[in-house]
Amino acid sequence: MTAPTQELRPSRADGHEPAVRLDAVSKVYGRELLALDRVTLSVDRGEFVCLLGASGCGKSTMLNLVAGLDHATAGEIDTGAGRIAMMFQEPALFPWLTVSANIELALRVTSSAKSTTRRERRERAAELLEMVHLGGLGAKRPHELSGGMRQRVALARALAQDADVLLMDEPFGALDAMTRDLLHDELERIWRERELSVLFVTHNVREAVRLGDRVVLLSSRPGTVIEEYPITLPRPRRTDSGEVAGLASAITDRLRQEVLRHAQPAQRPGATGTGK
Amino acid sequence: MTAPTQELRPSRADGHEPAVRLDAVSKVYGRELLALDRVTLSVDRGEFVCLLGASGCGKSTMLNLVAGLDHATAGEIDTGAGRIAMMFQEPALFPWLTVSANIELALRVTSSAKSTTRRERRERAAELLEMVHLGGLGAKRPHELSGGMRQRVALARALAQDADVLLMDEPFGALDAMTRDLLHDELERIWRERELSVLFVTHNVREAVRLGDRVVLLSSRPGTVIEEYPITLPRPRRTDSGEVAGLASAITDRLRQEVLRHAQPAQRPGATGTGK
Amino acid sequence: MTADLSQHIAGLDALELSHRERRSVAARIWARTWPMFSAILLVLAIWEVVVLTGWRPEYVFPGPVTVLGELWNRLGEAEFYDAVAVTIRRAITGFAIAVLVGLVIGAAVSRVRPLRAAFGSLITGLQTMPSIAWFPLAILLFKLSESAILFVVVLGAAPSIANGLIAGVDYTPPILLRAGHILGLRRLALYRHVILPASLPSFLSGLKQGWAFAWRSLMAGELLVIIAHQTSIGEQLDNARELSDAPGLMAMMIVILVIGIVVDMCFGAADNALRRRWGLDQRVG
Amino acid sequence: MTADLSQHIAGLDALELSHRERRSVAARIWARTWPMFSAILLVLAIWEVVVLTGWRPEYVFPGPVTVLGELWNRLGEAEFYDAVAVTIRRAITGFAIAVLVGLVIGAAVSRVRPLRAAFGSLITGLQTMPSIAWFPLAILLFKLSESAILFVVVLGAAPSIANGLIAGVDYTPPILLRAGHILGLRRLALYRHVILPASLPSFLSGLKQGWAFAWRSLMAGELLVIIAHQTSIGEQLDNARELSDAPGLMAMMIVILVIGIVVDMCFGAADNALRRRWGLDQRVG
Amino acid sequence: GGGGGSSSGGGDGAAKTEVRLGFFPNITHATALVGIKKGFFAKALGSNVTLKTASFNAGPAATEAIFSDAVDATYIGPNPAINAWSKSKGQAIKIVAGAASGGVFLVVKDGINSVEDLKGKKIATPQLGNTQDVAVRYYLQEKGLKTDTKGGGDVSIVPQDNAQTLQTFATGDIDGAWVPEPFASRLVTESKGKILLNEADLWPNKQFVITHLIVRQQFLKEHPDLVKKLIEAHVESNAYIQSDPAGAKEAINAELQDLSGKPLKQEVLDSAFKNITFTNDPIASSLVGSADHAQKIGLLDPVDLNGIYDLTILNEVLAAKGQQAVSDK
Ligand SMILES: Nc1ncnc2c1ncn2[C@@H]1O[C@H](COP(=O)(O)OP(=O)(O)OP(=O)(O)O)[C@@H](O)[C@H]1O
Ligand SMILES: Nc1ncnc2c1ncn2[C@@H]1O[C@H](COP(=O)(O)OP(=O)(O)OP(=O)(O)O)[C@@H](O)[C@H]1O
Ligand SMILES: [Mg+2]
Ligand SMILES: [Mg+2]
Repeated sequence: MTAPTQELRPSRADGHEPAVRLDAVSKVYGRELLALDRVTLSVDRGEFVCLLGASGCGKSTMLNLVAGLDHATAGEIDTGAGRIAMMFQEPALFPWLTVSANIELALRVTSSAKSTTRRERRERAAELLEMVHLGGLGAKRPHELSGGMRQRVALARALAQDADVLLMDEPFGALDAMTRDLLHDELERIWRERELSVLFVTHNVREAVRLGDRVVLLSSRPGTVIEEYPITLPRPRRTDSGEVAGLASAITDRLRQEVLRHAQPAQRPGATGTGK
Repeated sequence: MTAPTQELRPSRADGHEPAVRLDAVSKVYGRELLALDRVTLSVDRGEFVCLLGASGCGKSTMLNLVAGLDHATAGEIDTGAGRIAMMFQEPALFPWLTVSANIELALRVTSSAKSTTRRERRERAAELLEMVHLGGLGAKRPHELSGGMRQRVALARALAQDADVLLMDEPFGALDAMTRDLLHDELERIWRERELSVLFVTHNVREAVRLGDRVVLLSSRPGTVIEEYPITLPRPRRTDSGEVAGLASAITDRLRQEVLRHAQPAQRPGATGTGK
Repeated sequence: MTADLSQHIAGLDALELSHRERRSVAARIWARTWPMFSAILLVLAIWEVVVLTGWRPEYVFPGPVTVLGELWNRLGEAEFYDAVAVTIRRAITGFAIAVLVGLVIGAAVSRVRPLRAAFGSLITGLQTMPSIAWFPLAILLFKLSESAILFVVVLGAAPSIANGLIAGVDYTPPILLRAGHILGLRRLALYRHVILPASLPSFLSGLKQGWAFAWRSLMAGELLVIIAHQTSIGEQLDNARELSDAPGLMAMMIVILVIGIVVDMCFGAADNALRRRWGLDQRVG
Repeated sequence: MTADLSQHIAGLDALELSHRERRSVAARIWARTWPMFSAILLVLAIWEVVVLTGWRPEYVFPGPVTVLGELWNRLGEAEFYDAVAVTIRRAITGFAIAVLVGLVIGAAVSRVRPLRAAFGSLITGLQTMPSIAWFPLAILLFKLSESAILFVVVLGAAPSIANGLIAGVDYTPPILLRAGHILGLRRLALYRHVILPASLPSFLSGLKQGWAFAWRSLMAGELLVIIAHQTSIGEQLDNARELSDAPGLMAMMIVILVIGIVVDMCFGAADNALRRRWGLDQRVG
Repeated sequence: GGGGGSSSGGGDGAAKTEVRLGFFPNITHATALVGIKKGFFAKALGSNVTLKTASFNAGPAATEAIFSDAVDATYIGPNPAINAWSKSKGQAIKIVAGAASGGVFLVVKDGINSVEDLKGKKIATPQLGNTQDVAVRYYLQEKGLKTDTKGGGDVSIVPQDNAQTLQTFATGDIDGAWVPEPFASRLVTESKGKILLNEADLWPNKQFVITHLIVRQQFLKEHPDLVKKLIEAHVESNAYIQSDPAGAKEAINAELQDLSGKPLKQEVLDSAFKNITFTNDPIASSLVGSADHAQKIGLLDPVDLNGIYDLTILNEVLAAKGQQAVSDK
């Protein structure tokens, strides 16, 4: 089931331009913290790629680079002409706007929606809120919501953008299993309908297998791609199905090795995992 | 395996005072949002209670009430004389302090540690950082850490407080499965050693079963206790063991019912889940 | 369930909310005003005691009775209200212009890097320039007109407002900037939808400081020229001083204080509204 | 792995970091100063052009050459340096006292609710009081001494500093307050370890505004008392105006501007350090 | 050279319809106060020209206004006039008439009975380098007492604003003051000061200028007719003050009440009024003498006051009224 990167890549680069392409991308923070080390990865159009990796291995960094929020220290990133939407690891809602207004702002900027009226936007925002099971809470302010509710608003806002590429950083981390399942279905539906390209960071291996066309494993600091798993299970998949569980446990094992390799030095005081 | 609240309670109230006791506690936000509805719950000394519930059902609210950060609208809360430590849903680190200083501040305030010197505190902070696998990162500032790393610093800070009652709000939400496993072990060890009473909020049912002496299920808005499961599996338990998985799936089913009950109205526009 | 719920809340209401409600009608106003009243009484008492000790002769340091009497006299004169009206009109006009100028300058300087390097520090430099230094230029540009006074007021207040905005921009949480950037907001749109609202608290405190600068500059500026028998607070204050009219001076100081306090309360109300909306009013315990 | 890593970073260094490094020695200073130099040149050029058009006679609106010549003359006189030294000493002393007073008042008012209700708005009220209104009181209290000047300066600056602190306290994120509370920090300790550092940005901007107030009050206050053998910037500025000495006035204005700019740069450096430490300097794109 | 400025904004040019006149709300400016209150200026200018008045609280603002073409003429003290003349190198203004003389006193507190007693005392003056400041320093120098511009020497000279002088004298922070009316009278009546010296005693004929009327040179050149009308009103006003002191005092207080909301106390007004002579003679000798003194004690760079006066119109007006001509020497 595990297939090394080399074998996989050629089969994907067969003709059409990928939606996102990272070519030997490295990122150094400050003077000496190497967060990403020559990462090469591409996401095809309409592909759903899940990113797995230990805490602090550089997943968020990678998403920031792809989104153009930060500059790579070396290497090249190409996102073509597609519009990019992103869900941050934190909800990052605007505290001065109501929940609905947060989403409306995204709708307003979206070029295709420029001509929409205010009322249309409000209705669309209400629909999106219904979709994330927050119907009727549009008038609340972000601080009046629970952690998971905020995360769902952020999801609604990202979906409101109507982008071609969707970057998601642990979007369902603060949700209970059931709400998560429901949102998996919604996300999959939208991904299909809109033919989105998705780069999806998660710590939940089952979630990755449930959603992804491909699961990419990053090593710990510095982050590099160590493994890619194409997921060929037929959709719709269920998180609690045996196949998903099986595949997930195989990936988990590989991940476990990786995390352990990194976690080891921490037991010995003095030897640190940073590039010092 | 499921046991209704009534049967369980008497067996627990047999003589000694609980560490935390909530008696018919209700919480109304603003004018009409009933977040908690007559919640009655107690955590014995040295007990590890896990709290499960849908997103937005009032778990964080409950922890805030217990911690004395907010006032209950009705009902009584008794936390005895024990010191309370809390890990918030967000890391809530002080951005102006280094990682180490954040932890040292907690050490400094702890009464038993009043007489410690600065150097001792620094060493202790370094130990705690090692424990959460962040050895050598003490000099960093919070904004230089990844989401999961910040969460672990918050954990270290909470543990540094040396409290009798530990309230944890999704403490491992942003961590990969492996790091999470390692930290489960650490937490269990410390809980035993210090005879902590823990109230632990999570969305990961397995995690709850892995760690808890008892798992409490909250219904959706308004939050009420709908079920309590004593977990009698022998320790040490393993998250991926069959027994844990079995018990977890039973609890998940019950939770699923509850979440579905709540999620339903959201499909019909107009009917909202708030108390409007 | 919904019915049950609202019933339950109604029950809680009876317990708690309505109690709070009742408090909010009379007692809350009282709770907000008694400290002020007692503070005023305290100050008056101390003042009277100092005067009674005979520390300084009454004509140099008059007691509260004299001063309040003088104030009462002035309150009885139509001229006083003219003065207040003239000064407040000038203050509001000047402040409004200063807000506009400050906003534009602050916006430009905070976001355009070369502008900031070029003029950033100049703003504080201008802020420290005493009003009298501008008088010759004001007269040169605007002759002896109301505009000359406004010029001095704007030069006094605009830097403060710009600085408030710049500080707000500088301390906008990067994550919100990133969120705005991802939403496709750029330049002006980013400014309008993210940076400006995020800077609001700091901008508000800049406005408050700007008001103080505007008012002080106005007090000085009103001495620059007295146009066709138009009296003003600044002029009356200076007259009282020129005439060594201690009770008159103190009466005018009280007037200025009261106006300042009223304005502060307006800013305070705006500030509280803002904090409530942002959820910053949740206090611990 | 560590060796490999540092090697790799060394490779990146060659590509990027060292490049950045090299920039930071000379080019970065240049990048920070050229806009300022061009701004100065631009201003001088516009000024000269306006003068050349003969808009106003030279004795009313002298050109840059005259003014800079006058400045140069003054720079050649020992008296000028005495004046600057005296004024700066007073400014620093007064400001230091004002910071202390402002801190204490701000801390008390921001946390003790009745105090706030009683005196909160008074702070802005005091801020709007023009310096001249305090002169009689200053002299009553301190006679004709340096302390009278400092009194005016402190009364000018302290409210601003207190207001900055109060604004900072009001906008402290509630989650940090809660975190502090949970850590067992109460009252003074909470203040010291959480509220004060969280308010630092706002406090810093209050300090900056306070400096401007202090300086302006000082310029006015220096006319209050002319103490034996001490000349001062405020006095020289006023003398230039009394003597209708336009070049002298403008030269002194330049001196005040330059001092203001230098002070702003100090605040700016503190501000940048703070923002870097807090991670607020990460900009987008 | 006519000021060099273009005739922008202010209404210079052929059809001038308003004259802008400045003055201070001050008893030494009684000529203006009475002239305005009694309508002498308005009457003289006729119905086609309106009078716009501006009151200043100090000399610099008046000078700035003259320089900036914001007023056409203003009443002003000798010092700002000299400054305006010297800073503009004789281009900005002309003195066209005198207004008042005298009314400056050295008031001291009890226990000081002679000049010798001033040693080691603090004496206030209104402003460093102004007429009174120069006068006191020159006087002390003549009497062998040293002073310097920084408050040192045998007698400490403290330049401060007159209002502050009232306060500091009352609280005993200063021992005396060399001040003009009405402050001299106020020090006497309110703070029990006593007059040690009348400055008039130091001048020939006991006359020295305290207020005069200056006009912009350009205005003078372009509208000599209007200047003449102003001077006619000025002369009429002074004549009225001399002929009907009671009515003049009433007018003065009424105008002060209008301007600053507070009239002078009757006793202060009486005493001050008595001490000032309202005269059309600019007493040129005292201006030159004062400048000379200022140069001698190092407070003024050498300045050539030749040409600062243009009294031809005044003398025309006086001649028409059958009065004696005044001299600019
Ligand atoms: N702004 C920054 N400055 C300095 N170092 C940073 C910065 N942001 C991230 N890092 C470092 O880069 C590494 C990768 O961080 P990143 O946030 O990408 O991790 P992550 O994979 O998203 O982890 P997590 O799963 O915990 O969110 C970490 O070691 C972190 O300390
Ligand atoms: N400060 C507040 N003001 C108003 N309503 C609030 C506030 N805090 C929470 N609520 C509401 O109370 C309810 C419970 O919130 P709480 O944060 O306790 O949920 P939670 O169980 O922690 O959810 P999650 O798992 O998503 O964190 C939610 O409906 C939320 O909207
Ligand atoms: Mg991350
Ligand atoms: Mg929560």
